Order: sequence, then C-alpha cells, then structure tokens
Amino acid sequence: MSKISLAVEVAGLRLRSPLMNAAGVLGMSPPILKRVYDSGAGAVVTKSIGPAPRTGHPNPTLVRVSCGALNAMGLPNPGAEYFVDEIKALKEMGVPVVASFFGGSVEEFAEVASTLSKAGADALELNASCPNVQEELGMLASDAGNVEKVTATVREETRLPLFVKLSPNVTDIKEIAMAAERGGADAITAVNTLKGMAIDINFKRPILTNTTGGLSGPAVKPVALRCVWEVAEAVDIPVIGCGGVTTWEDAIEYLLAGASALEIGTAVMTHGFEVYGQVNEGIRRYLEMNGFSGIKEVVGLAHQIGEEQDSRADRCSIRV
Amino acid sequence: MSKISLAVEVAGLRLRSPLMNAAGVLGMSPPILKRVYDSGAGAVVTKSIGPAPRTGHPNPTLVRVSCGALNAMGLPNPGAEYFVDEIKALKEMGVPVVASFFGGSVEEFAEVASTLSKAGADALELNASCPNVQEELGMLASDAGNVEKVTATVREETRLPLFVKLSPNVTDIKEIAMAAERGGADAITAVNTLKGMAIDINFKRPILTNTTGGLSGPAVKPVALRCVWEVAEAVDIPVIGCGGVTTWEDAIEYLLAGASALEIGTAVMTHGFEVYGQVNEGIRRYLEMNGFSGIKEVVGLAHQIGEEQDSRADRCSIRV
Amino acid sequence: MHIKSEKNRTVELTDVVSECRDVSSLIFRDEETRGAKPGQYLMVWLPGVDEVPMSVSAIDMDGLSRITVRGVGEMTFKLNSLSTGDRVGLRGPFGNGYTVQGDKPLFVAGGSGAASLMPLVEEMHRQGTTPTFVLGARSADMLLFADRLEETLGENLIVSTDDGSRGYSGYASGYAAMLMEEDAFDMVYTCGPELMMAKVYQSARGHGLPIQASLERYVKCAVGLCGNCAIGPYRVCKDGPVFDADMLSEVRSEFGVSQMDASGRLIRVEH
Amino acid sequence: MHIKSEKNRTVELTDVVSECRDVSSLIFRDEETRGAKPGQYLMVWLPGVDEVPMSVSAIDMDGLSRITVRGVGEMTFKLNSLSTGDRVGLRGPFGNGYTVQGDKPLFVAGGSGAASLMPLVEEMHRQGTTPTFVLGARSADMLLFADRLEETLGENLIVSTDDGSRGYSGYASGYAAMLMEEDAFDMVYTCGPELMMAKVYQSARGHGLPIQASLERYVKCAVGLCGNCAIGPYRVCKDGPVFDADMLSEVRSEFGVSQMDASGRLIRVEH
Ligand SMILES: Cc1cc2nc3c(=O)[nH]c(=O)nc-3n(C[C@H](O)[C@H](O)[C@H](O)COP(=O)(O)OP(=O)(O)OC[C@H]3O[C@@H](n4cnc5c(N)ncnc54)[C@H](O)[C@@H]3O)c2cc1C
Ligand SMILES: Cc1cc2nc3c(=O)[nH]c(=O)nc-3n(C[C@H](O)[C@H](O)[C@H](O)COP(=O)(O)OP(=O)(O)OC[C@H]3O[C@@H](n4cnc5c(N)ncnc54)[C@H](O)[C@@H]3O)c2cc1C
Ligand SMILES: Cc1cc2nc3c(=O)[nH]c(=O)nc-3n(C[C@H](O)[C@H](O)[C@H](O)COP(=O)(O)O)c2cc1C
Ligand SMILES: Cc1cc2nc3c(=O)[nH]c(=O)nc-3n(C[C@H](O)[C@H](O)[C@H](O)COP(=O)(O)O)c2cc1C
Ligand code: FES
Ligand code: FES
Repeated sequence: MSKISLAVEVAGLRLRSPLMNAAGVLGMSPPILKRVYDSGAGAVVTKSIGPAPRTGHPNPTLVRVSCGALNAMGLPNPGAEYFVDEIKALKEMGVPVVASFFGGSVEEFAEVASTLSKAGADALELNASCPNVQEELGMLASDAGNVEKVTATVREETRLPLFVKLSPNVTDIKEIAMAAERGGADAITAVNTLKGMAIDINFKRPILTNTTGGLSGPAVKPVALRCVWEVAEAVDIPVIGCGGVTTWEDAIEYLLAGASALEIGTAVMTHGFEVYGQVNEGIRRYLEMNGFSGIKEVVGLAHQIGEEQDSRADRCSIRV
Repeated sequence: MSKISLAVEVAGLRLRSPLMNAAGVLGMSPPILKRVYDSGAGAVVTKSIGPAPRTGHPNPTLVRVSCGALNAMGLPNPGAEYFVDEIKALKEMGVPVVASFFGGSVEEFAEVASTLSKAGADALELNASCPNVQEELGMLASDAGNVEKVTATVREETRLPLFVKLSPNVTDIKEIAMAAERGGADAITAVNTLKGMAIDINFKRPILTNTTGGLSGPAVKPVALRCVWEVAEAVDIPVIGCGGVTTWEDAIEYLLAGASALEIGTAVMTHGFEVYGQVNEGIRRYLEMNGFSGIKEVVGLAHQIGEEQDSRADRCSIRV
Repeated sequence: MHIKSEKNRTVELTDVVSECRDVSSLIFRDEETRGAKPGQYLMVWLPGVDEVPMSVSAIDMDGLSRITVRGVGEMTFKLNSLSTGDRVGLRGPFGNGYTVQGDKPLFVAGGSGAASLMPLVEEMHRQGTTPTFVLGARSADMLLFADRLEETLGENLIVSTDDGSRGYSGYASGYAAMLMEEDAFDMVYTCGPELMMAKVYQSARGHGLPIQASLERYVKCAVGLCGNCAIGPYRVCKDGPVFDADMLSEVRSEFGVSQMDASGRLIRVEH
Repeated sequence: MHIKSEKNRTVELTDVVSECRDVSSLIFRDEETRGAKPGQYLMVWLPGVDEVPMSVSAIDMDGLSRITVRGVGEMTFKLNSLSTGDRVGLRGPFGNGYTVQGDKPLFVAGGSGAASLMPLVEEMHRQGTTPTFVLGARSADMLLFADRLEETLGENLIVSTDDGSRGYSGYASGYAAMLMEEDAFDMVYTCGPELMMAKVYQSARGHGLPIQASLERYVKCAVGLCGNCAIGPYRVCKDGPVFDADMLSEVRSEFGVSQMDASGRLIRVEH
C-alpha cells in the first residue's frame, strides 16, 4: 500500500505537508528553519520582519504558565533589507518560505512586503495582530477598516499568495476576516496569541518587561479552534489554523473546523522539532483509518453536521 | 500571635474572606451553596437567574480540555420567582448571597433584579457576558452603550451593591468597564469565560450541543488576570477577579493586579470544595510573611511598579 | 491537572447483547474504563441525541467493559438500537463507587440497579465473600442479570417479582426487610428505583446496619461543577453516586422525595 | 506538560561571596536547582534590569546552590552588588548539560568558564576520576575557583595567566594544546571565551579527541522557541549549551566567528 499523500494546496501554494512553524517560533535564521523543514514541515514561516532592525523588548520576554507560555518578544528582527539574504539562503536550500511581516504604518507594510517579495519568498503573511507592539496603526487587528486598507495596499505590491494573520483579541473575528478578504487576502491565518499577563508575587510586579504578553500553547487551543471555525464560515478563502496545536488529534480538530493548513509553535517547547513529524504521521494514520484519500476531504467536515446540532441547541426552555 | 483577618469590604459588602464561588458553579441549591460557604468562602454567588425557568442546553454541556473546561450549560435556572425561596433559605442559614442574574431585554434585567433584591440577596451580579446565550440584546457585553443602559436601568430597581460581570471576548474591556461604571455599577467582576470549542475527531462534529462554549480554569488565568489589570486601571470602583484561580499564588496575583475579591469556579473540579480553605490559608500566610496587616494593602500593588516597567518596555530599537 | 479519563473519546461497540426486556448491554474496549471501580459510571454520548450517565456494568472482562441500558426515553432507546461496529462517545469513569465492606453483605437491586451492583458482586466474590442478593423486577422477563448472578451466587440469589411470575411475589425491598429480620447481615448495598432504596434504607436503619445506596439525579457536567445533580449538600456525580448511611441521613428530606430537574426546580421522585 | 523547573520563582540569597576580581557567587536554596545537571544554567531575573543566563556553579552543597557572576555590564554589575537577604527571580535549570565521559579527561577553562565546569569536576571526582584542569585568566586576581579546584584536584590543576602573574604565562588554550601533545587524554571539556574554545576544539580535533564545549549566545526564551540563541541548526538554550565534536563541526562556520545579536543580525564574536 502506498502512503497517503499529505500534500495540500493553500492559496496557490503547493505544500508536501499542511504543517508550518508559527511565525516568530524558530524563525530567526535559515539553518534553524531548514531544521524545521527537515523535521516534516511543508513550508517555514519567518519571524515577523519589519522595516528596520529591532532588538525587541528587554528580558524577561517569556513566562511559562499552565498549559502554555506568555511571550512579549517585542518583534525583534534584523529588518527587511538584512533579511533578504536569509530568504535567499532558504530558497537555495530548497525550503518553501512564508515571510511574515509587519509595519508601523500602511506605507511600511507595503514597503516591507515589496522587499520580501523581491527577495524570493513563496508567500507573505501579514501580521496584523501582534499584541505586543502598538505603533501608528494602534491595535491594527481590531479595526476592520484598517485591516482592509493595509491588505489592499500590500496586495498592490505583490503577486505572491498573501496570508493575513488575525488576532483573537477582538469582539468579532469574522468581521475582521471579511475585511481582509475584501482587501485581497488569499488566506487567513487564525490566530495570533491571546493577550495575557503574569505577576510575580514576591517582587509584586508583572514579570514580562512589557507587562502584558501573548498566551500560546494548549491553553489557547479551544479559543483558536473556535476562531478558525468562525472564520471558515465567514470567508471563502482558505484558513490556516494556529494556536496550541500539539498532537495529531489537535491537527485533525483544526482540519475538521475548516483549516487547510496549520502552524505549530509552542508545541516545540514541550515536544521538540519532532512534533512536525509526529503530527504528520498521526494525520496520515487518521486519513487511512477513516478511508480518506487526502487532507482536502477532511477540511471543514465538521460544519455540515454542525447545523443539525445548532437546532438542538435552542432547546433551552423547559422540557421536563 | 492572633491570626490576620482576611476580611474585605467590596462595594459596601463586608465579607470574612475575599473568596466566592463563581456564578453558575455549584449555585443551583441552598445546601450546596451553604457547603461552599462552610468551606471558607466569604459569600456565595448563585447560578445566573433569569425571568423564566430554563433547562439550558441539552447534553453534552461540558468538555474537559487542557488545563480547563469548556461549558455551554445554556443558563439553566428555575426562574426568578422560584428562586426567591432559595435566597431566603440561604439567608436563614446566615450565608451572604450574591444573586447573579440575566435577562433577554433591558426590562427583563430590571424585573429580575427587582425580584431578587426583594428576596433578600446581599448583592446582585449582572451577568452581561454569557457567551452561550444571545437573545434580544445580542452579545450584550461587547456593546458599551447597551451595558451602560442595562446597568443604569437595573440601578434604578435596587439599592443593593451591584456588580457587573464582563466578558473577556471583547476588543477593549476597559471601555465596557467604564460604561458599567457610568451606568452606576458598584463593582466589576472580571471575567466570564473565553469563547472556545472542541471537536470530536471520530464523530467529526463539535462536542458541545451548542457548538461553542466558555473556556474556564487555569488555561484562562493569564487572560483573566490581564483583564483585571486593565479594568483596575480604567475604573475607580472595585474589581472582583475571576478566571482560573486555583492556588493561593493565583489569588495573590489577582490581588496585586487590582482585584478586591475573587471568584473561584473550575478549580472545584480539580481541587474540590477544599480549594476555598486552601486559598484562604495561603493568602493568610502570604500576608504574614510579607508583613501586611490585611488584604487591602495588597490590592493593586503591582501597578505602582508597573509604570517603571513600561518605560523599559519601549527599548525595542537596536541597542547592541 | 489533566485527567485522562475525563477527556472525551469514542469507542466502537464490539458487541450488543440483549439482557432482558427493554435492557441491552453495550460492550466495548476502553482503557480508562478498565480501571473503573464498581459503582462508577460513564457519561455516554450519542451525537445529536444526548449524553447520559450509565453505570459500568462489567469492568475488564478480558479487557472489555460494558454498560447496561434500560430503554426509558429517546437516548436509551437509541442506545439499545445500536449494533456491533457503531460508536458511542465516552467520558469517565466518574463518581466515588462502592466501598468493599462487610463479611456478610446483603444486596438489594431493582430496575436496572443490578447494572451498577454486578461488578461489586464479582469483586467481592473474587475476594471470597458470597453476598446474599435480592433481585427484584416487575415481572420475570424484566429481571436483569438473573443468570449472571445465579452463576456467581448460586442459592444466595433470591429473585422476587411484583407479579409473582418468578421467585417470590412482591417487592424486593419487602423481601429484604424480612431477610434483615431473620439473618445477621453486616452491610447492605442497594441500587434501583429510589422509592425502593428509601425503603431498604429504613429497614437497614431499623437494624442498625451500615448501607451504601447508589442514587440518581440529573447529571450534566459529571465533574462536580454545575450543581445540577445536587441532593442536599452533595453532588451525585462526584460525591456520589454511592451514598452511605450518614450521607443518606443528611439528605433524608430529599431522598425518595424530591429531585432537581434540568432547570434546577425541585420535582417529586416518582419511583 | 507542566514542568515545574520552567516556572518563575524567586529565591532569597543566603550569602554572596566574592570569588576573584569582578566575580561573585550568589548562594541560595532552590529545590529545582538541586536537581540540576552539571553544565545547565538558570535564567536569573532582576526586576527592572534584565533576565540573563547563568550557569549553575554549585549544585546542592548542603542543599544550597550557586551561580557565579562576572561583572561585564549593567545586569551582572547589579547582581554582584546584591547582598544576603536580597531576592532574585529564577527559571530553570535549562539546557542539556555535560555528559560524563572519559577516564582521563582534560578540562580547559577561561574567563567565567570554570563556573559551568566546576560541578562537573566535582561529580567526576566523586566518581573516582581526577581530571587535569587548565585554568586560565588574564592575571592572577582573575583566576576563578583556583582554590576550590586545587582542593579537589591537587597538582592536576594547572594555572595559566596571560600576564604570567601566576602559574604558566600565556593562554590556557596554548597550554592545553601542549598537554594534548604530551599526554593521552580521552576527553576534552572546555568553557570560556569562544575564541579560546575554538582553539581548544582545533587542538582536540588534531588529536582525534572527543570534546564538549559550552557555548554562549544571546538567550531570551530559554525554552527553545524564539530562535534567538541559534548557532547553525542548534539552539544554545535547549540543544546546548554543551556542544560535542559533531555539533561543533556542523556549526564551524559560526563557532568562534559570528553570533546573532538581540535583533537577529549576525555580529562578530569578539572574544
Ligand atoms: C449515576 C447514574 C448511573 C446510571 N446508570 C444507569 C444504568 O446503568 N443503566 C440505565 O439504564 N440507566 C442508568 N441511569 C439512568 C439513565 O441515565 C437514564 O435512564 C437516562 O439518562 C434516560 O435518558 P433518556 O433520554 O432515555 O430518557 P429521558 O426521556 O430523557 O428521561 C427519562 C428519565 O431519565 C432521566 N434522565 C434524563 N437525562 C438524564 C441525565 N443526564 N442524568 C440523569 N438522569 C437523566 C430523566 O430525568 C427522566 O427521569 C443512571 C443514572 C445515573 C445518575
Ligand atoms: C548558557 C550561558 C551560561 C552563562 N553562564 C554564565 C556564568 O556562569 N557566569 C557569568 O558571569 N556569565 C555567564 N554567562 C554570560 C552572561 O549571561 C552575560 O555575561 C550576561 O548576560 C551579561 O549581562 P549584562 O547586562 O551584565 O551585560 P550586557 O552589557 O548586557 O552585555 C554584555 C555581554 O553579555 C551578553 N548578554 C547580554 N544579555 C545576554 C543574554 N540574555 N544571553 C546571553 N548573553 C547576553 C551580550 O551579548 C554581551 O556580549 C552565560 C551565558 C550563557 C548563554
Ligand atoms: C516566542 C514566540 C514568538 C512569536 N512571534 C511571533 C511573530 O513574530 N509574529 C507572529 O505573527 N506571531 C508570533 N508569535 C505567535 C505565533 O506565531 C502563534 O500565533 C501563537 O504562538 C499560537 O500558536 P502556538 O500555540 O502553536 O504557539 C510568536 C509566538 C511565540 C511563542
Ligand atoms: C459549569 C459552569 C457554569 C457557569 N455558569 C455561569 C453562569 O450561570 N453565570 C455566569 O456569570 N458565569 C457562569 N460561569 C462562568 C464562571 O462564573 C466563571 O466566570 C468562569 O468559569 C471563570 O472562572 P473559573 O476559571 O474559576 O471557573 C460558569 C462556569 C462554569 C464552569
Ligand atoms: S452534574 Fe454537574 S455537579 Fe454533578
Ligand atoms: S533563547 Fe529562545 S530559542 Fe534559545
């Protein structure tokens, strides 16, 4: 029996596996990203790159919490110009590269997108959602109008597949996803971290230098999964799931919820680089055991039955 | 050495301990709530009571997830009229009662508040935030205008201390908290559950009958703590912390973040009723070891140092 | 913090066997259930239908476990119409389970109560105790596990039917009262209709006998959070379902009298 | 999933002792550090200042542990100005640590490198091996742990100073190269300035000797997520800080040459 293929196509990008690393996780240098790829990822995602070099926030920038981590790295990055060579190096090694990027203004977003496109990235991921940095655009990801505007402007700079990565820290993620779609996004990545914090009870102060940080890992999985579910119902473009994926069962939940591909970040902390291979293998077994011939058949499957479920949910009134 | 008192005063309500159960957790019947009180709580919070009896959603209504639970009970409750006697029974047993309540319209909120006030509750908690039910008011807790209006209307019906319980599923919780304060709230309870979901990979469908549910437990603690922190900075009325409090260390984090009292829910699942006594004892030891004479001295302490921290946080630009 | 048995999972039924009128056993392989204590229960889910509590009626019989379902409503009828290869969702086992106690125990079961008591009988038997077991039902065709019990207990099994169609004619609780009069038991276990258990409790109290009774209330969360299964200060789902004499005495104003419905209103216990 | 040692906590310093010029040891009681392996490090936090990696320089000396800090910048100067009763925040221990290997090992330490190697020396000594140890510094007053090492190793300790103010005059790496020429070691451990370690690595390679070198890169998360500490395909914080010969060979284009700064740009390794 020949092995079932895990290949997927997301927004025109053909990948041997639906797995990628999450932006900012291990995305600083080509050799590490190559290792992610060699561990089984279908593509790698770079650290979010901005217009100029940033050291990020001073330490502490990471705190372990129950079933997850809080981080406030502060978007350290060497700047788009510097990163051109890193992308080229990755391409030379044969690694499909999704370049994550951000800016402090609409113009900066466009400028960085253009630089990274020219460098040879295979796709771009617009980070509309970092909760740790607020520049001119404020908390970009919570303003549908701004998301549409930034997406549309970037859209004009590049013909690459454009993912827009959203924040879960919003009242209605569907609205923002639709704005990104209108702006010309080819896919939605859902989601970035939840805004949280931790306090040291002896020093009596927040631990993170930035006071608040982004919660990731298994703790956020139910929330991120719900975001994927909602976004998948709201838009016609593919959704890339992200948030707490740790086991192959998690991955299947995301696919069933409507994700066409997945990014895995914090699980590397607990499961190492091996997580990519393990999740691939689990997905493959699941496809086989359930008689599917490819990942595409699984994507969004839980929505069909979801509607029948909804009607039962309304039975809240007295029935005894 | 005489034991340090754990007494607190919240919005005019004097409690022997800052701990309460979270609304909806164990809040169905007087004998169970009495047991919560006997376990060390300073007051008990009832299940959210509405204008008419509701059975809530059909099962499954609860799913265990990593470091927490997802629930979509669907606000089962026997209705305000029926609940009058339960409140009276609790008062006869000498238990301070916070009556949690909701309605499907502004009028219903007012009506239920009035009924529960007359029944003899010691305080009311306006549940503006249940993610599992959307009636005429839609997702009330995300609309500052509606929160102010409902709070103001209820305010006119009752002279009891009025807590308004907020949802973390909003872009900016500060804005909603300020609206509640303007409406006449005496305290803010922060927060209700995060909207999440879980999917069964064999049945290929959402597990909860309601599809989505509320995430609670240690998983949400960093987010809920951040909400308390933000609300404490935004309003002058006291804040009641809620979300994942499990150990006394968690409780101290909340106090330092600005909570004057705490509600504990999901920890009962993992730690039993004993959690109230354990957390009380831990708080007491902490006060002693740190030379505090009461809880009040701890409340909000982390904010003072927080500002110095903020300035360091801005050092994101290149410094090497 | 992460309790494996409390996670949702699904199992495939390896067999479905009819036990008696309206009652079938569903047989499946599940690691978590293999570690169950007699008296514990599972939350059993059929998507689009319901999730309900069901006692574990056989623990680790060659690696397989069972639940035994009496059809009384939509969910239980649907469960009983499943066949080999179908799937059900599971959480648990939950609850305290029975405590093995006494050298000369008396068991009293009615309705589907034998489902919960059967694994306890088997455990005690393995430990060298052969309990006396009064098994009651309305009529002969509704006696649950009569054969399985007879195999294990021989003449220590006493059958009673309301209509006299097999064994003694009359209520199991009445026969049990008579036995307590005649013989020196040191422990009473009971599971079945609550009104029956209330009578057994009265008799046991009259004879100063310790008792363990497995109660039913409307279970939603099963993890002790929602409070819907409360009886007095106890949660049937977590502090129970097995109540001892002290607990029963504490909840006597509700035991056999009233129970909460799904909305939290008290309604009468009908049987 | 919940690894206790990775959680933030604070400890009170039970003592602060000056070791040599610019270097102090901070002594504290911490359960998690008691379980450290030689070569592991802690993330040490001073609120409002910084959080930086520091090797565990003594593991469980009567229940107490240590870090040993060379003052080179704001954070390390502040750490060294702390006194008994002050608190520091800790996470860890992190990293792979050294692997005990060889019957006749050679140690080469420079700068604050002895901090990381000291617990390994003590562990090997307890196991009956007395390593040969070349301890280098710029001058006599900067030799770290000279006394503690001499006590354990006797004449197996060889001291070298750049200025010849004590022991042999010259670089530790040079002396180590000479020793490898003369004697048949079966293992080389090194920790110190990277340019020194690069030379030691060359010598060991020349003699076909296995080696373990403890590297430094800019550590932020310490749990292997952020990628800031990368050298080649490895994360110093998690795959390291101890690199063996194969790993060193894989990263040879960066080892002793370039390192990432806090923004992810490559800068030169200066010492
Ligand atoms: C701890 C425990 C163990 C049980 N073990 C068994 C067993 O081994 N075999 C067996 O046949 N039955 C058992 N039951 C009873 C069983 O759960 C109910 O018969 C079943 O839920 C009825 O569902 P239905 O949809 O068929 O009936 P419905 O028409 O929904 O209702 C019939 C009756 O079942 C009750 N019921 C419905 N849902 C629940 C619920 N979630 N929790 C409790 N009661 C409910 C109703 O209150 C009503 O009295 C047990 C109950 C409990 C609490
Ligand atoms: C695994 C490991 C173990 C170490 N063990 C020890 C030890 O036992 N004793 C000791 O004195 N030193 C040790 N160091 C080095 C120590 O971490 C740095 O000297 C310290 O961080 C300098 O901080 P500073 O603010 O005083 O200096 P700065 O003025 O900030 O910088 C001085 C130098 O320290 C480096 N540095 C600053 N912050 C970090 C960081 N977060 N991670 C790594 N390097 C940093 C800078 O890149 C620069 O080269 C170790 C480093 C690593 C990676
Ligand atoms: C250390 C760290 C750094 C991160 N940096 C970025 C980043 O630069 N850009 C971005 O879009 N997301 C960043 N994230 C968020 C992740 O990409 C991801 O959205 C989030 O961690 C949830 O996924 P996970 O639970 O699998 O980690 C970062 C997360 C972590 C833990
Ligand atoms: C089973 C359950 C039922 C709940 N019901 C209510 C409710 O009726 N009203 C309400 O305001 N919050 C309700 N909540 C939310 C809790 O009050 C609380 O805000 C949340 O669980 C977070 O706290 P915790 O992590 O300590 O449980 C419920 C939570 C659970 C787990
Ligand atoms: S069913 Fe929820 S507490 Fe028992
Ligand atoms: S410091 Fe973050 S990966 Fe090593």
